Amino acid sequence: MTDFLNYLILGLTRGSMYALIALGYTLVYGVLQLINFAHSEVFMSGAFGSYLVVSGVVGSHHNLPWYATVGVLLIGLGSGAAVGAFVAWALERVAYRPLRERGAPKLAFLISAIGASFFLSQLAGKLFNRLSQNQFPTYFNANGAALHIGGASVSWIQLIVIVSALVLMIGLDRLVNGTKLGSSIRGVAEDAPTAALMGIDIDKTISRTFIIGGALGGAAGFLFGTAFVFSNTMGFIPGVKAFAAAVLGGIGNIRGAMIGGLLLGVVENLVPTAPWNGGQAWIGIQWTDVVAFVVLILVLVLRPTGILGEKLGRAA
Amino acid sequence: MTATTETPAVSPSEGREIVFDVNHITLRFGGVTSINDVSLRMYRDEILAVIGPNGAGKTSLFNSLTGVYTPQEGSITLAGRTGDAPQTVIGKKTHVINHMGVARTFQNIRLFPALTALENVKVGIETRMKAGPIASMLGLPNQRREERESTQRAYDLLKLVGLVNRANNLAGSLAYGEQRRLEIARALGTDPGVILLDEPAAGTNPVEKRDLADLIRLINRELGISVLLIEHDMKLVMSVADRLIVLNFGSKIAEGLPEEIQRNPAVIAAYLGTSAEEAEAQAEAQPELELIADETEGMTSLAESTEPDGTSFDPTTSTEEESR
Amino acid sequence: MSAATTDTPTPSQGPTPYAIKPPSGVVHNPHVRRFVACLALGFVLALMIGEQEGTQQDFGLAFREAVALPRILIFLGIGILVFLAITFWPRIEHFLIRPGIRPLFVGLLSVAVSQTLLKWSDSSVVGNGKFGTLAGKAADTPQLAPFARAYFTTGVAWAALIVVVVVAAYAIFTGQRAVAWVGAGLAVVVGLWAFFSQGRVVSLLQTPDHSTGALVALLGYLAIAAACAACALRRTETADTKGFIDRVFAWRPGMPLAAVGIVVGLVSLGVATWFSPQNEDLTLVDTASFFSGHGLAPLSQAYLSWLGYLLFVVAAVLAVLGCLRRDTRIAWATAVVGIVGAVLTLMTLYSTSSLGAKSGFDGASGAWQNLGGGGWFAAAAFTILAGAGYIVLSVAHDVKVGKLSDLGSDIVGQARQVPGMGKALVLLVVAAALFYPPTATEFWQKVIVSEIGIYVLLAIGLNVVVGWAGLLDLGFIAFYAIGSYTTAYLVGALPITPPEWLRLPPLAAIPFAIVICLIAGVALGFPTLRLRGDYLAIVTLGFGEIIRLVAINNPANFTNGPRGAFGIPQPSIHLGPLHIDWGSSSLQYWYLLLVLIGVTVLLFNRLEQSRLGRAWAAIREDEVAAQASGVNTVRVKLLAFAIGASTSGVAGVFFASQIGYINPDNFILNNSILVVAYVVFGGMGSLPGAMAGAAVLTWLPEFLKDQVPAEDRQMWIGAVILLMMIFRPQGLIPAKRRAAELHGLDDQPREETRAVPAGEGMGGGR
Amino acid sequence: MRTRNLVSVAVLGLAATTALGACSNSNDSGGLSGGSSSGGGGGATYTVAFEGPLSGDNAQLGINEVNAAQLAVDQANQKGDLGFTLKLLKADDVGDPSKAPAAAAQILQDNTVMGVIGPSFSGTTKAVGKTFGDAGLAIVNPSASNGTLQTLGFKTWHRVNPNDFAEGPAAADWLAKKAKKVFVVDDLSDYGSGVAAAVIKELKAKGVTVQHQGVDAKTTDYGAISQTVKNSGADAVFYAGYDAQGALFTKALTAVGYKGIRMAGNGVKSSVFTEGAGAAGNGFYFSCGCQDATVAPSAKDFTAAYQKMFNTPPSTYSPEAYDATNILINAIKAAKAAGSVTRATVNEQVNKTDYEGITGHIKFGTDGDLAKGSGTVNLYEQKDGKIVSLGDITKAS
Repeated sequence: MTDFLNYLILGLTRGSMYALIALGYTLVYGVLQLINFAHSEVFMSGAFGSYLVVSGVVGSHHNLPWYATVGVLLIGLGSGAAVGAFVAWALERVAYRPLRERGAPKLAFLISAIGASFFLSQLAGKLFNRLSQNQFPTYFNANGAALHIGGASVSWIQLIVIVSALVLMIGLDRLVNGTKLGSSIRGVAEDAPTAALMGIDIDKTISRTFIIGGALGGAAGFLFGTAFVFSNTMGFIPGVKAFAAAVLGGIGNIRGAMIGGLLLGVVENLVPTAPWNGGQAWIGIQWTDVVAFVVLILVLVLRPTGILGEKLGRAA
Repeated sequence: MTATTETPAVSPSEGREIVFDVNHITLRFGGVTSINDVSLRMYRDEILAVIGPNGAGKTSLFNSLTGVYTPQEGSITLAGRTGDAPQTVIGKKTHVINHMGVARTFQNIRLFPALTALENVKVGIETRMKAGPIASMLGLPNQRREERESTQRAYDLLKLVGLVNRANNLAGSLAYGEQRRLEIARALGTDPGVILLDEPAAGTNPVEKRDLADLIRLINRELGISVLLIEHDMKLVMSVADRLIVLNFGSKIAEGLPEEIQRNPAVIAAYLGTSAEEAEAQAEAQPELELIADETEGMTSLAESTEPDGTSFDPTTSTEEESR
Repeated sequence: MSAATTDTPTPSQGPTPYAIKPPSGVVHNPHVRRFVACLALGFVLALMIGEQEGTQQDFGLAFREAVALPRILIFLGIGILVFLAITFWPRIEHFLIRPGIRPLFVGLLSVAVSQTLLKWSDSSVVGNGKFGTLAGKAADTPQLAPFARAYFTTGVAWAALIVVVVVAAYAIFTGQRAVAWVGAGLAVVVGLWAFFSQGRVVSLLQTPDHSTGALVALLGYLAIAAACAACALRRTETADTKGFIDRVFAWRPGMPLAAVGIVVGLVSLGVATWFSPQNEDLTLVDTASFFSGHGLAPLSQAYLSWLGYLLFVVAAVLAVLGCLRRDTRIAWATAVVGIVGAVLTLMTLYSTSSLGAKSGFDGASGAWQNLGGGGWFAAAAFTILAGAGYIVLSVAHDVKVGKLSDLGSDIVGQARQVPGMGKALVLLVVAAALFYPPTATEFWQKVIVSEIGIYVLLAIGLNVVVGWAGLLDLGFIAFYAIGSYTTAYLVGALPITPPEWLRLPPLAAIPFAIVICLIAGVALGFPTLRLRGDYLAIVTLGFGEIIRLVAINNPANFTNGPRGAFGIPQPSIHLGPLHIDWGSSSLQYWYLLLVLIGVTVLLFNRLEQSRLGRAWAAIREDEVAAQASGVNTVRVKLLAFAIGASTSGVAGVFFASQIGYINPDNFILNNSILVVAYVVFGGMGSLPGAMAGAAVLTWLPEFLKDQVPAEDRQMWIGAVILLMMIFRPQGLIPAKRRAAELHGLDDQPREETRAVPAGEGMGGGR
Repeated sequence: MRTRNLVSVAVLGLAATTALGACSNSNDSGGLSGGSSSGGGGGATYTVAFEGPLSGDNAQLGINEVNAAQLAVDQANQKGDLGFTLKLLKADDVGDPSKAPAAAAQILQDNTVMGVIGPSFSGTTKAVGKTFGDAGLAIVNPSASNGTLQTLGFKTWHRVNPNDFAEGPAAADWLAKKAKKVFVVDDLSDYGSGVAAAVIKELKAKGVTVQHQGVDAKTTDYGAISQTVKNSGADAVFYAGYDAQGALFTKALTAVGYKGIRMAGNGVKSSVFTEGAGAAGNGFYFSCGCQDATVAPSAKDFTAAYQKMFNTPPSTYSPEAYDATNILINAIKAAKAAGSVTRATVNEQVNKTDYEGITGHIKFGTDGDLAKGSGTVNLYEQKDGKIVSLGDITKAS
């Protein structure tokens, strides 16, 4: 049981990050019906941006008192979100809007995004470095146990990741379902031409959707960098996984992305390790990605539009 | 007017071959019932029109007949071409039903806009052909023969619908009425025993409507294809249909000869009494009818002037070209 | 800039959802926006250009260097220049539509590129081989002829370019014909000056040279000369390049090809190197005297001394005559003489090189070795001349069957509809594919085989799935892997070896790979075909990853895990009297690959025109309508998957046996994504487009190797892809069926179709 | 229309910038040297080539190596006693076997190249070993460690680093003394799986219970594997992979509170590991068939020179690449002394190498691998953020 909880917590941590990134994919998909392949680089730039800001503001002190740690987290999340939002906004302006104005075929958007993705990730590598591991200074004892649940311990960083992700996701849900901006996003997602006739500014709504998705991705970048390491190529794998998570939940569906992300994280950690199997590994961690993709394919074969179906903002 | 004189009897007992036999079908989407316990029979060689206000379930009925939707209850059997044994339609895929002899057009035109008009028709024709990818890649003789045949037949069909001079234009670049006709040609290409036309006159002008009526009769009388028609334009319906079925809110409310339907109180209620919008639409449609009557004379010569287009086409040219 | 988006919401104006709003307020002032955008452009350029400087210690060093004060101003200045150019475009524009302006621009760009980016020498003495380096050294070399030294003196080359361009531009802008003639003469002189200066350097260095810099410079100057000529001979005051091209191609179909053939032939017979072992650089004349009396086969000796010239002259005269008089008999003769000439050239090349090696002339190393470009150019020239004859014949045939009503009268303003132009381009590409690689350096030969060629084949396969059937496949490389591993298994390079009776040579693995990939394609396709576009994308992506991960995780010790399969033999053919063994020479593989690509293209071209091709287009355009028209969408989609997959499998067989060693790293997700990018970049659904896209994007990183820091290449490629999609989303060579889709169907001119359905729909026109 | 104009303007701008850049091209002095470049006259130029990943995901490893090679070449030129000019040609293969042939062709077409340092990986070596062999060009691997390379019949192949079968079993023997149950984790790479296989084989031979799983090298989340290692109750864990991932792994192991012995091979022993792992890396053991580059006197000079030249300390496989380069340089010198410098004579001289390098004493066996017994495998441990040598692993307690 303890083992099971341990893996579950690991899975939830990973899944929270997938979910945060997946939201970016799903939001953009909702309004444009396009896979924003460059979203992984939004995530990456969030990590770099927050590092620059945090290390600039706080410096490389170690083991700060708790109130300063909270400050660092807020600054990091905020700056990551800001940088992510800016990059996503710029991305929409440069890589999407001109194509939209030309009525380009759908695949052209995908390729444009792939081009932008190469460009951004390598530009970051050129400007900063191409090391596979950059680390945030150890501002606090991230791996110290924060609380214990039934014999399993949750470390501070896990707690922070899960809680921040939850807060951000709840915030997003409120934003989309409870504000004017949210209703215009939903309007565009449902039926853009009609929304335009109702006086919703399509361009602006799309821009803002990118900004919101980018902010979440950037914040996830900060969390990822704090929990693990960051580099100019860090976006690719989490990006693919988050995309898978978004599709798993039903792309274009916000709650679907959250559920898909968490589910994928948990499945990845539980299935290969099989903690219910009495400590006897079932297939081994090298099969993690295979498990993830097989689950994805099975779900899609059984439910071709994902777990929750694909309407933005629709609960189920 | 000659159409009405040949009106078939309504009674099924007369032993006419049944094309579609629909028994008590019900189709639901979530909580919404789109078709509610509808039964109908369609006979060989007749022009049967399905009318009803918007949202009455007409297109859903078409989609159920062609396998796009599967009704939750009831049965549908089909004898597509003359002499076919009746087979169930429920659970069959759209293309299988098409192969059983059912062709259709769509309410909102669904052509392949990036293919030429000729290619659009050929897509329909070629689903009846056999040459596989390997034969195509190697250009085997039977494939070349099929290709020639399909081109020839496509030109013939385009000629039938008056689009020969548009053969090599992209379908998407055709005018609205031309697209409607091209869709019919594509449907005819699949060699159907019955053709389902979903509002073929929507968005067309009076002249085109008249041509369309002629075309529908031609398809029915000359090609011997049964026609199932959804149409809002009452004048068109009344002039071509042998028999009418009226749907409202997913249920059949009337069935009979055109003149019977025109007098049917339930139908009048459905059209005029159920909603103010429908009544308005009716009222607006009225002056249009008069307009048509007025202009018909003058338009005739213009319409006829477009006819000879087909004659300028030289079939030998196309076949040689296609054989290359 | 972000203020621009947070302005007060304005109600949408048009009925179209994505309409662009008219500007309002200061931040919406188009000039302000454009200015900021241009400054941003300059800023990004500043970040992109420069050395890789990031270090582990100093995180932001490169960034600070990039935006350091004097430097950033230059780039911001560029941004401002761009802004000014756009803003004042209407004033400049009417100068820029004058006759000759485009060739002038092309010429200027070519010379500038040749003197900045391209190599002028392959000798290791010249460092990176670029113009600047070469010039620096050449100017200090007293042995060099004075005229050559003068050209390489610092600044002279650039000054000469500027003078030529200024004269030409002056002539074009003012329209003075006399000045234009002066400019043309000047351009030719300077071009030849550059070309022969470099020639002197090459003969001084005595190493074989494959550099293209001087040639490109010469072509650039010739373009400038043509610009001046166009200005001097102009009949209107506005340029009509397209009309000009149409007129040239329509005047006498085949004539442009004949002209190209003659130019290539003259270069080959006159100045190019025919035999260059270690220290020699022999032209055709030299080669003839070099081998005379050494027992060369008589036919080859005759070719070297007189027959070659004779054949060329005959072929050239026949080609010109045939084109001029549109005479099918002369055209037949041209084709025959051209082919005979090409074959004789190849025979001569073989006998000279093998005799040279046998006699050990100056370290000559073997048959087909030590040949300069000359012989290959000659072969290309003969082929092209034969092609001119073929064009005449094919156009005549088209006229006979009524496809073209009359020669030259079918010009409707679109270059591709000019009779014979498409075929002429195809012929040029074929000639280049056949005869360019032998003249390239070993490195480029290898790149052509193991990068460009293989990815062209993969792109052809993926084009079926993505371009024709409209199914987004992000796991395409999986089939490549399956093809490779099938080969590895069948030749016994995996831990689990096949039974003895199944053990096969690599090329015999092709049918097995095709079948297994067909099955894999169907296996992937079947459960997933219900899925729509983007779902299909992630499922195929997952499939690709699963295949790779399974190869890594090595179940049942089948794949040998990450260590891969080593020792896959090189291909060989032993069929009756035919014995071919592929060794380590890239060229051999290139011709094998060319056969594979050629066959695939021919077959697929037919397929696109067949009922299956139309069915694919139908399901891509509207699946429901396709079903209602009786198209069995499942079958058609499965066929697309299977046919695409088997092409990929063939590429896999070739790859495995060419490289001899495979491991799972060859089959990463990134490669799948890249192939999709190649196809879309080239033009989705267009066979030539997909090939061109793959060729350009695989060539580009190798070219960029010498231009930018190696690690930045992917960044530049990303930028190129991005720009391409922004400015030309339909790709390099768009498919006709797709192009229509993109431009918006309502924009299509409602031109009345010609009485006879000419050239458009069917046949080889597209 | 407007956008098309914009493109042309942008292109013009780009062309102008490149032109500007090119005007300032370096004009290094010295004219074109006439005459043949082969044949070994005084003042001739010879080139050693480096083939490895200089871009892409594995670029760091290639840069570590090419820097060392550059240092060796520069030092040789500065000494002034060569009698020829030495150049370094860098060929980038991105670490990808499918790109290695092109890189090899780039090297082969330059006929001043007399030897190759690299390719950096076993995979790339397998892809081009035969090509170089057929051309008679000597190759000296600084980091390809696959234990089967020497058996593949590459005619001109050499290697200065110990292979998996030398390092792995030594580590396994040491572990077998300490632990009854060992968990082996590899990074699913060519290198990692090779090392893991060698270690597992030896451990099993010693009767140790072994569990084995893999984690993709691109993963950053080592939570699950660490939890699994802890749950398995293994006394020791051996990581077969590279430094950056090793650092992440050890941090994750510390986070879940794993207390057993942690060990890895040569691929992990580097400053990247110590910096990445920080305090979590303390107590981590390494087996390495190399001398301690920070302790050995010759290596100290190298470290200082490297630090000075590249502003960063030498890292994984830098010392090996430095030795490999020097072996080639010495071979060219010897060939020149013996009369003629050709690819064949240089290869002969490389075969005869007997060289005291900074990574140890280097002598090649007939198969091109390090001669048996010429390398000792040492044990290292990270203590207080520094890697210190504990001496010969066979004798270490």
